[in-house]
Amino acid sequence: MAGVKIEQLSKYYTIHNEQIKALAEIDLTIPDGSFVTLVGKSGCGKTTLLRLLCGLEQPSRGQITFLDQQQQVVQGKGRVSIVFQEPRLMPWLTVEQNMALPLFKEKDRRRVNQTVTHFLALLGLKKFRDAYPAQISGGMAQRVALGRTLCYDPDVILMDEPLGALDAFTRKNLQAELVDIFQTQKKTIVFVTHDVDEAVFLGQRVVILEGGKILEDVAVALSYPRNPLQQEFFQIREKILTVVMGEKPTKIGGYSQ
Amino acid sequence: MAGVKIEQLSKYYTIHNEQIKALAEIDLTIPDGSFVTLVGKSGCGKTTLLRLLCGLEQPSRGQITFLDQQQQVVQGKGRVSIVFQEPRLMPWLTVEQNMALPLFKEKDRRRVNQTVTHFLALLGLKKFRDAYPAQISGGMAQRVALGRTLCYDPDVILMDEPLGALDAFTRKNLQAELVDIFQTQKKTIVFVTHDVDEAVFLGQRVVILEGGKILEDVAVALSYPRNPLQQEFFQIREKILTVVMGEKPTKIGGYSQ
Amino acid sequence: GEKKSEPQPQKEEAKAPQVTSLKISYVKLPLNVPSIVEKKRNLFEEEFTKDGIQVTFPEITEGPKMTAALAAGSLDFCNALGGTSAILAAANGVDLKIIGMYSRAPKAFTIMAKDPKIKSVADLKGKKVAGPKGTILHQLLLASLQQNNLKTDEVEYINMPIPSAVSAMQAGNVDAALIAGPAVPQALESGARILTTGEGLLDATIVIAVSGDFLKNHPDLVKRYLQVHQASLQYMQEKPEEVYQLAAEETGISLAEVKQMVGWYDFNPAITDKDIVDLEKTQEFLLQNDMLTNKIDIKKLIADI
Amino acid sequence: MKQLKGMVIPLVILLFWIAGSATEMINQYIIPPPAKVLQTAIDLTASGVLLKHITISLYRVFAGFFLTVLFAFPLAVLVGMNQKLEPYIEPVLDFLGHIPPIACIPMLILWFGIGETSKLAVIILATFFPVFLNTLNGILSCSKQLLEVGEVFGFRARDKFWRIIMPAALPSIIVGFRLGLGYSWRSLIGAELIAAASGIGYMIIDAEQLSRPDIIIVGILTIGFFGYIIDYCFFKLSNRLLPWVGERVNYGRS
Amino acid sequence: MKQLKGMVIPLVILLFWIAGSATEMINQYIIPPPAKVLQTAIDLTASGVLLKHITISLYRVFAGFFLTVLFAFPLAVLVGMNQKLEPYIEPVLDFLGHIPPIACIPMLILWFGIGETSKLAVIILATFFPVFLNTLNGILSCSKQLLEVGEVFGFRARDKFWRIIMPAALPSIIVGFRLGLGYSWRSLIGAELIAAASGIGYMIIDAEQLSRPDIIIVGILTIGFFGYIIDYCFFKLSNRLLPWVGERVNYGRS
Ligand SMILES: Nc1ncnc2c1ncn2[C@@H]1O[C@H](COP(=O)(O)OP(=O)(O)OP(=O)(O)O)[C@@H](O)[C@H]1O
Ligand SMILES: Nc1ncnc2c1ncn2[C@@H]1O[C@H](COP(=O)(O)OP(=O)(O)OP(=O)(O)O)[C@@H](O)[C@H]1O
Ligand SMILES: [Mg+2]
Ligand SMILES: [Mg+2]
Repeated sequence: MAGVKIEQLSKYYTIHNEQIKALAEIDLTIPDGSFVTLVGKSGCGKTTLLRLLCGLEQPSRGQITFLDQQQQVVQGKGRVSIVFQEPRLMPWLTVEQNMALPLFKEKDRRRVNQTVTHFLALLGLKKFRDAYPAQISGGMAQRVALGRTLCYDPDVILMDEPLGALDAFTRKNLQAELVDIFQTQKKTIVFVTHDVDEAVFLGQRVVILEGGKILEDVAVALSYPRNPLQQEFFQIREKILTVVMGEKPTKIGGYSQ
Repeated sequence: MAGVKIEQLSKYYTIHNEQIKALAEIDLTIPDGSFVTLVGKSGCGKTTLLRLLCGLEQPSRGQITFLDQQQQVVQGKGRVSIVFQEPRLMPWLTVEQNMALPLFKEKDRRRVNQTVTHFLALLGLKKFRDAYPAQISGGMAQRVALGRTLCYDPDVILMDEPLGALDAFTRKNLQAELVDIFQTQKKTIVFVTHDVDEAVFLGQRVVILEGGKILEDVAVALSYPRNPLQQEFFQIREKILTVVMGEKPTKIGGYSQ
Repeated sequence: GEKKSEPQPQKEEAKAPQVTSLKISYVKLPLNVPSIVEKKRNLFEEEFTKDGIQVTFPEITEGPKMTAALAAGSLDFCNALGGTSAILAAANGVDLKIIGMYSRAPKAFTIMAKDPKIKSVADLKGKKVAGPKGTILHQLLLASLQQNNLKTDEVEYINMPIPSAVSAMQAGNVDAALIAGPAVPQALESGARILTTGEGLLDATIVIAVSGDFLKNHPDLVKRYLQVHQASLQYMQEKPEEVYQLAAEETGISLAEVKQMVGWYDFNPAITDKDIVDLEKTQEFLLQNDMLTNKIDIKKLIADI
Repeated sequence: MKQLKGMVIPLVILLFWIAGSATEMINQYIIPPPAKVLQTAIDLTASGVLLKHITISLYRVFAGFFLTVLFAFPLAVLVGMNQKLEPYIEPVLDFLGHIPPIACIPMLILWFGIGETSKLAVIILATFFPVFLNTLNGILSCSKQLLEVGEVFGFRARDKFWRIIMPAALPSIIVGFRLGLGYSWRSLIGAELIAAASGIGYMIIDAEQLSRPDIIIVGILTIGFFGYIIDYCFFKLSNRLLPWVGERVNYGRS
Repeated sequence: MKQLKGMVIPLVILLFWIAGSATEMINQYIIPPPAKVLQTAIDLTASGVLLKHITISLYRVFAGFFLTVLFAFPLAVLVGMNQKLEPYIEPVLDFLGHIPPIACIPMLILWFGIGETSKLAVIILATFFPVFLNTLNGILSCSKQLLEVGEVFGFRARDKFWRIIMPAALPSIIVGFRLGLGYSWRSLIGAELIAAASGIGYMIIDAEQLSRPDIIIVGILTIGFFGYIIDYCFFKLSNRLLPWVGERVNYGRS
């Protein structure tokens, strides 16, 4: 288990000789066992932040520290893992083998099998356990990728739009499952989404990014399971939408959602 | 310009010796110049239908006919193109080159440049015209893929969740742009989405698929631009959600959206 | 030689196709002075270009390749073809005729050893000897063994090309090597010694051969060819110093060594009875060692010009 | 069916050969008529000579190829995984990659003697580069996206290699191995120039020296035949063991 | 800097050579001391002999390689694009791929004479397969996903080939070309066995017959050096012309 402390974190890229500030001096503390959702416009740096958190990129400036429950610095990055924005399945492994991939070190194959079967059922993929990635639909692939990380069972789970390609029905189911996993296993979760409803439904805090900076950090002080028809839920949602959409949300597309 | 007539269309796949009916005897007529949205659970056959329509797969049974405005059969498949569910950009081409790819036959490079620049601006990608696919975010890649097909300017545009990876703000903008393109250029559009709001906002008809069959074909008799806060909009949306979510939508995840 | 574009009047034998080019193999080693003179002094060109015949000197040095090229029509004259190669090719169906002797050089073919304990061929009993199979050198080994009352299987013979054999001897992998040509002085310098040469054992005949077809169709050209060959021998006699210099330049062998080595060679082109006997001995050697299955009449192989 | 299609071109060539020989259009000495070659093939087979030669050559090809893989494969993995090593090793290998092994035979004899070692050295020199370069290319071409998956699941370099890079690089590696096998066979002639008394390469060299083109052709056909058979088995085996390789074109959609 | 690193191993070898020669640990007659080889190299360069040989060999390597590409590349494209042809052509090529070109020299002489044609034929036979197989593999490995993109934009086979398959297959193709270039150089000895009077392969064969190991070593070093330089230029050029190839590992995220 681990919390994360992000200090003055910046990441610059160069595209065609022009510098892009993907992240600019971000300060953020994610306590151990908390559920943070990240929202923001396309290209605002959400993926970059997650990639820095799980060590796939090195910060241009600033630092990331992992803290345990006693607020002690954890050496290394602890067990942090990510659900990528794309499924990234191994084309040569079946759905089942892809999900079992992170557990390759586990000697007890029966336990691996149990875990995998559990998540296959949870994700509605039981019928497709022997299918290859080329044989499943986009939404199924995304679920396999999610299942793979859940099988790995890291302390800090980063998720980059894990439910983005799913229909309303499947999505609702899985949101509920995620809340359940969070509550029973006390994980630290950072969850990127474009769906503000989803962000408010899941997160204890909703962090809004814009142009590589934190625009706002909205606490969602509602108990799980939440009800979107509730007044407070609706208010928080409206507030976030106003921030995300800019000053005059109603003008765009003719409606404010 | 062309309409599409789908008769008794079936598509079977075999996964690990088991037959999967991805599409089962679908009948559907999409008149020339109409905007149809497709919704349905993950794995219900939406992508398969689009792939059959643009000729990437051959039907196991049934047939697809393209009709012109006089209801005459068009030989071949006419100019049908698709925005894939994944961006599928050429990694060796820049954003600009990727968008210009379908126009490679066009001799007049100035016109190509104009078209590309037009869509780059429309999609908010002007700053990234020289970036390679590996240098842009997931949502940007999706926009490039959309732009590429728009540059190609086919008569029938198939879109497989083209706005799925976009934030609310960008999505609203592009929805409005699509409606504009549809209205001014009289395209035939088949649009797959998971967002029921989006489906109702865009389509003249919303076709609901389930297990490879058409569950319901809901007409949306509202004029563009539509207002989601309108009573009729809300009713159609509720109706579709009830069909998609099954009998008891309120039980799942604790709320009905 | 330069190319002549204007058509040449046909002088003889209307039925035979007109000859526009002559391809004469060029083998400068072990020390083929006549060939060097012929090529360097353009003797063939002088003779033939006036008839519109272009002369080329492809460097095909290996006997089997030379006979293959002859059979393929890519070569007209084998100027310096080992007796063994000539017999093997003819016996296996290549239509070739021996029109003269190129050289006899028993001294140029040697068995060498580096190990000081080996003093004579007789000491080779139970030792390893390396050299190219089916050649004069191989024949020399067997003949010398016979002379020393050793049986063929009392030495371990290993088939390899001369350079590899030298290398193997230097590295101590074999006890003796069958060596000819410029490798001999080189090996001597490195401390190896000659156990025996071909002298008294065999003549090491090298022949001049032509394709049978060519001889039938153009006997006059063959005659003129031999005249040029004679002329080069003549020149050798007249201006030895110049010729040795030429040979040293062409082969990279030092002048002193050229002078020493040239004495080993008898370049008289006339085919003597002794030559025929030697060729027959060679055929016998091939037959005995299962390298040849069908015997041919050597005399029929020789064309009297 | 597929095998039958493969026979079309050889049969056409055979027909030309028969016709050419019958009409004496083909030089009988260099390419003897099929009947004679067949007779020679039967004789060599009946006397067991061909079997003896092919057995020893098969051993050499396998041993040489196996040793090549033993050197080239780990080296490619090393260079591919630690790209810091590349500037040290690449130029040397690149230099060596152009040198004709036959030119080095005297040196090989000096170092390795005239036994099997030198012969294997020639085979290794001839076979090394396809195996090395194709393996390296396969490793370097592995999708960074998939490697990152390994990274975030705490894979060590070894795990990444076996579970991600290898399966992804396999098509390339197999091409390298097939090319390598081909060049192992080709190098037999060079290898068996070194003091050999048997082997199919030796048989060909010997036949050349003895002006026996029929034996040369039997030798060439034998090499081609065995090479093809082994390659075919290798291909089938790799498809069996690694079912996804044969269908790699289907990956696309994942 | 990178170039300097590449010199480390050669320098170590040179040191061993110098030390080995000085202490007479290395047989002087097979591997002459560096000083002697250097002297020979200087002599051969000064007299222009080396230049003459390398020029003609360069021409042969380039011509042979060019012709190989001219045959192998379109054939690979043909087989790769029309997979119906594969069962007819593959077995034949596979068969041929194992045959030592040197064994075929008499036949080549029969068909092509003893001029440049036969020499080029030897080079082509030695070079064909890496170019063919790697190109084919590159083409067959092209992602079906990207090909479908071409399909839906109405690309004809030709457009697909040039705009999708080629760029995707380039890393493989370049490996094939590099291997092919290497084997072109290696086959020089075999090629220049056929009635050559010049060329670096001829120089080596000749030196071997003259027992001049110093010249052999100069020849080997020359081949290695020119081979390396050409390969280096080829590599740089392909990176320059096709900037994305050098950075292919970065594609991953697209
Ligand atoms: N190439 C294939 N081989 C085997 N089965 C396939 C193949 N393509 C699709 N299928 C199967 O067909 C069914 C429908 O897939 P499709 O991709 O059309 O779903 P979808 O409606 O697009 O789902 P999603 O919303 O998740 O993208 C799935 O069960 C899938 O496993
Ligand atoms: N490897 C890279 N090289 C150059 N620029 C990059 C790279 N990765 C990301 N960027 C840039 O960094 C910025 C942020 O990208 P990021 O992927 O974090 O966006 P995002 O918030 O995840 O967007 P989306 O919602 O579209 O996925 C973008 O402008 C992108 O172009
Ligand atoms: Mg992102
Ligand atoms: Mg889909």
